[in-house]
Amino acid sequence: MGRLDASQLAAQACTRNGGDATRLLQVLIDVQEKAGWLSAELISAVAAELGVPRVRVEGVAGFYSFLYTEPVGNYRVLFSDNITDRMLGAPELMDALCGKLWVERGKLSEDGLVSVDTTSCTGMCDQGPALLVNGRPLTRVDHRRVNQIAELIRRKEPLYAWPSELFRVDDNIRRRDALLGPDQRPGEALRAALTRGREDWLAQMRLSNLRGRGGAGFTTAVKWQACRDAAGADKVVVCNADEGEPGTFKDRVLLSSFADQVFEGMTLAAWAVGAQRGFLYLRGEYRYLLDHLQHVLARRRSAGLLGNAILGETGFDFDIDIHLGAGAYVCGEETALLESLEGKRGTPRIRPPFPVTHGYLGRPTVVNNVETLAKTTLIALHGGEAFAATGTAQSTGTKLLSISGDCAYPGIYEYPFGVSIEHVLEDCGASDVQAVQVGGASGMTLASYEFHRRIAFEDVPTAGAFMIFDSSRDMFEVARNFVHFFAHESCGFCTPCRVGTSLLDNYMNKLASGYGAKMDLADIEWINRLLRQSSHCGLGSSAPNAVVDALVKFRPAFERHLRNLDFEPAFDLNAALAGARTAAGRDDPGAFLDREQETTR
Amino acid sequence: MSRQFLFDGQPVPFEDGQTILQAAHAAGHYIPHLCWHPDFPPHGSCKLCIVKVGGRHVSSCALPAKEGMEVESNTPEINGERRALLQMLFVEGNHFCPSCEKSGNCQLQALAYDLEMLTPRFNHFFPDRPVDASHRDMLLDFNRCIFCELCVRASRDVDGKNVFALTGRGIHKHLAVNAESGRLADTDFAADDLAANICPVGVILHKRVGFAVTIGKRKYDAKPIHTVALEEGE
Amino acid sequence: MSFELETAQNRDTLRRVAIDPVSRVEGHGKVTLLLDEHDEVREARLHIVEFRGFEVFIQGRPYWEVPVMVQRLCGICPVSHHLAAAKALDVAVGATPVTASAEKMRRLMHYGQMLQSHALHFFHLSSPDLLFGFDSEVARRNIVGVAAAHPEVARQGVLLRKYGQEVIRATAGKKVHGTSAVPGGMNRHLADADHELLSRDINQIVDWSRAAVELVKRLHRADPALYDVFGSFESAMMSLVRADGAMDLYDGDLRFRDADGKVLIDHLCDQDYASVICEEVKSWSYMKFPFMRARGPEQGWYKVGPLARVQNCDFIPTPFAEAERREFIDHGRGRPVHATLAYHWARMIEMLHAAEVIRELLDDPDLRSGELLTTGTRRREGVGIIEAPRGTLIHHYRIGEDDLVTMCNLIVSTTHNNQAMNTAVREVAKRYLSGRRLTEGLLNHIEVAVRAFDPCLSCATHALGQMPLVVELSTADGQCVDRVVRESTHCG
Amino acid sequence: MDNAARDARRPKLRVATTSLAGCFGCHMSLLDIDERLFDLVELVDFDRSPLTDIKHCGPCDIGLIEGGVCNAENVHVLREFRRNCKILVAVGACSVNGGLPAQRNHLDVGACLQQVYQYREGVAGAQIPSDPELPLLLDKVRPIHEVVRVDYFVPGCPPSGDALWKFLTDLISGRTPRLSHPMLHYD
Repeated sequence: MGRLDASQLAAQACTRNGGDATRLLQVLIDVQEKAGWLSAELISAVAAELGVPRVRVEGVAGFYSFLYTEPVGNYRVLFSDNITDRMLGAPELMDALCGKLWVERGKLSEDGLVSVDTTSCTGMCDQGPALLVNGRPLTRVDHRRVNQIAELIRRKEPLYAWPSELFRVDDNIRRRDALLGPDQRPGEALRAALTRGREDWLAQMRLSNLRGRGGAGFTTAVKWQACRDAAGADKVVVCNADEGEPGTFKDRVLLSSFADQVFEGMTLAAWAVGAQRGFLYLRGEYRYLLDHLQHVLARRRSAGLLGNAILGETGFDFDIDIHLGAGAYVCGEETALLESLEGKRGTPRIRPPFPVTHGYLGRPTVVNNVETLAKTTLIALHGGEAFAATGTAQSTGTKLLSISGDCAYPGIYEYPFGVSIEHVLEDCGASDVQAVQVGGASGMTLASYEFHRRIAFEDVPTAGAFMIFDSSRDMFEVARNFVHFFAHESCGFCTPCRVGTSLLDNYMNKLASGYGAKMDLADIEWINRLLRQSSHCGLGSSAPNAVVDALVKFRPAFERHLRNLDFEPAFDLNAALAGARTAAGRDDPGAFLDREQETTR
Repeated sequence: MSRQFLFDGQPVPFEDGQTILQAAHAAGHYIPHLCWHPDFPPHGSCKLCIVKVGGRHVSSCALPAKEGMEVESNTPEINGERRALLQMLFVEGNHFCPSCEKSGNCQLQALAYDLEMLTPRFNHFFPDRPVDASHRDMLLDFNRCIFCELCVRASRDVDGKNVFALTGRGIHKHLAVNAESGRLADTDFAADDLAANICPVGVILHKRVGFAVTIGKRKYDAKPIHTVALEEGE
Repeated sequence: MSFELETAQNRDTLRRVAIDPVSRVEGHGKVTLLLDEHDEVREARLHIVEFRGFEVFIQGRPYWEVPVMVQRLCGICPVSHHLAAAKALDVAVGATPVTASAEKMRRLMHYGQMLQSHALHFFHLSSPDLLFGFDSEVARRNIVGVAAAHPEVARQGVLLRKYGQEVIRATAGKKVHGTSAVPGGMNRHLADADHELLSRDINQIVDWSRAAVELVKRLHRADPALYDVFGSFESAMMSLVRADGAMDLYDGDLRFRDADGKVLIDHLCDQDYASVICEEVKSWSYMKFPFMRARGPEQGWYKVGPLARVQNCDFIPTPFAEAERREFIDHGRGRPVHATLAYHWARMIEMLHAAEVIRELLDDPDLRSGELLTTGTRRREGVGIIEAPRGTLIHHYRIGEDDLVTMCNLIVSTTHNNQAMNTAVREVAKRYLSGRRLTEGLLNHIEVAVRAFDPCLSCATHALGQMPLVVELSTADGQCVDRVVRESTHCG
Repeated sequence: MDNAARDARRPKLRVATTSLAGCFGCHMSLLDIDERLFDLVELVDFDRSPLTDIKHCGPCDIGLIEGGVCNAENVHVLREFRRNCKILVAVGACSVNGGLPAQRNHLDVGACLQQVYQYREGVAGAQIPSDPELPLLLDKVRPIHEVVRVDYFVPGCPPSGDALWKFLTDLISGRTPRLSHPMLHYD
């Protein structure tokens, strides 16, 4: 691309985004959709167009996995690398596809046609193995589909001409309760809340004792009240639809089939706190839902449910904008999400101050999870007390579980809080279960002797992931997958997380290659402790969870990988001689290092 | 009467808005730090300044002091963790102190001495980070970067130039300069910028100065960093 | 002759004997011998088995870092590398000459190193062989044995070295790997306290150095049959020489003499070394083999170091050492002295010279004041040559416009002596080992020869005694049939 | 020594030392203890080390390793030390973190060899040395703790003679060795 073209592309994208530098990430996504990748010229052009330093644009472009600062293929195939996808055969399928396309994993094919690599969980665990092709999810990959994909790519078939069946995404709702059960009419809940008046609406929220469904479980009403009471007029409501936790996909279903409830919940929040501006931050993997969501928003605007004087209430002006993410799990952390919304790198902020007083562009901001917001419609409709009647005392209402892994019926299950693990396992047709990972990579690993425990903030809290592992699974590999995930997703801001997650990843790989030693386990435990205690945000402090749990509950799975009780070298000594062996053209016995000799007394 | 908190058992007075670190330093108690600088808002990335308050680890550079807090800092537990963080910084980059011209004047090194770090302990990453020598007066040796972002902040907030920013993510995070070519020479960076003189380690260097200061006269030769920092208000 | 035993015919049929490791500095070394069925030595090689890649990774570094980096080539003579690099970079920054204060500080540092290194080599490493005999009792053959038998000799050795190290500390900032020489000059003067300390003891040091020369001469006189013959071979010689022909270990032009003492090349400017010297690579050593281009690899090799220097110069510019030099030259009766053990004699003459130079320099006020840095027209290339304790040391750099080094070529002292050491090993093997049953004492003869050159190898490993040695006798197919491991000598 | 009689009854510790990919600067620093050297040999016996002619170290109490691991031979020697020494000590920057030789780690080892032995100007008989007598290079120079378990570390390039003396006398007398300002330095 010439410089002129770059300027034009940049100018158009910036115009579409109102020349607003806080929309930098949106501009870059827009430009890349046209140009394929972000060349140095494009980055310069965008910077010039928005009037921001070029290096800032480069910094943002370099942060997100789905922004490319190197040339990419016409077809970019990314296999979802979550453990559930792997258990369904993703690695083997990826190798097969690479073989058929004559391309090395992670490298652009020589003709520039295609690249094949992995990406973090795409949220299709109930219909995996899944992949993204040019950002579009493709589910239920098997060898037949691999052949089909390879053929389509070789024929250079444009994506829109691919069979739509390939891209079918199912809701797989298996159990419905309060939220997924009855149909709601758009505006119904909002009308009910307006009728109650703002104070009573907040009172109902308090009565409901609704707690955030994103995992942390902070009481929603407290958050809203704080935002409402914060100084400053320009308040903001943000819906966190950056559902990046591996194994979680319930927000995807809500956004697909219950978008009105989600937007209505945002509007309810706006009504409570007095916000005029709303954002839905949609993870890049769910880009395919954008048109649908925009359509729902448009419909709600014309129905008077968004815009000025909503439902005729003078002064209740609120509208919602959708921002796209671009492949960064850390943006699920609310302050990182705000940074990203402002068009920056998704680095978590120092807290205090908290978003309720200093959020988006320094304004008081409420950030709520998709499910939390959708749940508020139930409170508006039926009152806080009714909501609090289900679930447990400390965890009211219902919880959506995204169930995947070794079970007969993966999909979405809505349960009142307090349901036991064994109950859920029975419902989804899981047998011979060795472990359940609740809450995703950052959650808890439960062994069979804990299956009597209950899903609730006071017992087993969860953002919604529920991955099942039967007795054939290697729990070490499960932990390794999560460790790798965190190393890939660490934003790199703070020392312990940036370095610690990569160190952990290296140790786990060392064990996986069969060269672990007891001392490695001690190091792993020490790094875990450091990550938990000194990380800047939840990503780092929860990164070791899976390893810590697995080390306690499935230690033999680790010990199986130990070669030595004492010590093993950090690297493969003999492989380290390969370069010199080739250069000198030697194959005499002295040109090799024997592993066995390393064993110390 | 001014308010106070307990720092390692000693009462430390503080004023409103002061962080734990600021108040502790003002009272003559050093807390190790790398990314914190008295002239800039807290950054909180290096985590060397962690202390324990009520059983929780917090960044003392960022947390406002509160009446009656009990802060643990100079304890074997916290210092052990700080040492481990230093070890992580050492294995992450390429820190060859013996031939580094910043030796003796380097905060990372001085802090490692202070915390009696004898080994980097972990396995080294040995990353490939080529130097940028394109600028007439300045050299960038990225091998030693610890991502404190002091240069980023100084250039943006004081010099008004935005010469630096971080790009990449995770362990691949790195410093970038404000030029399409990626070369420092093509920026408006100047040797008297604050950003050119604030690097706590040996990344941003004035060319052709090298080992101008002889051993014995360097900043941390005679006194350890906890003494120097308190004396000079750093 | 010198290549006679380099590569045997029918190598597969010969028995291999390895002396491994010989030593290790700038590479670990080992000697391998191939013997035929009559125990005749058919091949003898000194292999240098380490490669540390300095020449490669220095490229891409800023030039001002180089004098500090290159010291890590060698912990025994770091000052040589420090100064050779600084001198090469003086050329590059146009600082020729450097200021008087800078040059004198550097000279003080360099002669301090000459003193410590020569003392170390003679007293700590070689004196046990020379005082007790090559195949004397192993347990006694080390500095502790010397301390017991000749306590005053050992004490003086340790204190001579200590003084040299103190000179280095006072001039370089540290005893090992200082930082004071910078391109264009120095970063420090001599502190008053250090001046006082060094001045207090220097007369004693000169006296002990004179005694050391006497000790070597006594050894030579006691057994001329051995000292004049052992490992002797004729070869050309090279060293720096001052413009007026004086010995100068810090600076000068290159002079080559042939084996007969005839000057072959004189007043070769250091910057032009590459027009005369090139290096050969052999498959069996990581160390190259330098030779004079015009004479080819077979004829063009030469030796460096004290034996070459003392005979290559026209005079030594300090009185005691000059007197000793004359006596040494007279010993050759009109012919150059090529005896390998004469290295020790020449080395002690140089140590005395170094002590005398230090005494003169300490009186010079320039050490304690005056400009330390200068600059001039930048150049893209520079060569620095210095006479290191072990011989001529060449540092050659090219520097890009961005101040980064683009090319680095180093020819270290021990490399110049590579062929000479191999030749000495072969001479000794042929004369003392061939056809005899190998014993520890016989094998020590090979080490004694290697050690005489004071390759960085030996001074390191043998810092306090004998080099560790194992000899394995193998059949042609590599089966170990015999194994000689030296007995441990427990000290104290 | 004052307590010579008592010390004589106590069995001496056995100490072995070696240098891998180092410059021997650390051994030089050990010699910088100067006259204290004669005190040291009253306290310890030297096994494989520059003090003796032992090639393979036998059972020892303390092993001091200078230098990083750059080739196959270094690996063999290091393993031998680990097998035989109760306490293994990394002495100096190279053994602690690879030291300056590790600056080649971002380069391809084959390319390094080619550059020095094949493409350098003024080289005759250009070839990469390939004799089986020569140990092969590792792709990277490693600190010794990445190859064997290490018990103590004494950083410095080199550690000063005083630091080594302090370390050894602490160790010999049973104290946990401790180096602090100004004995602790990395350059």
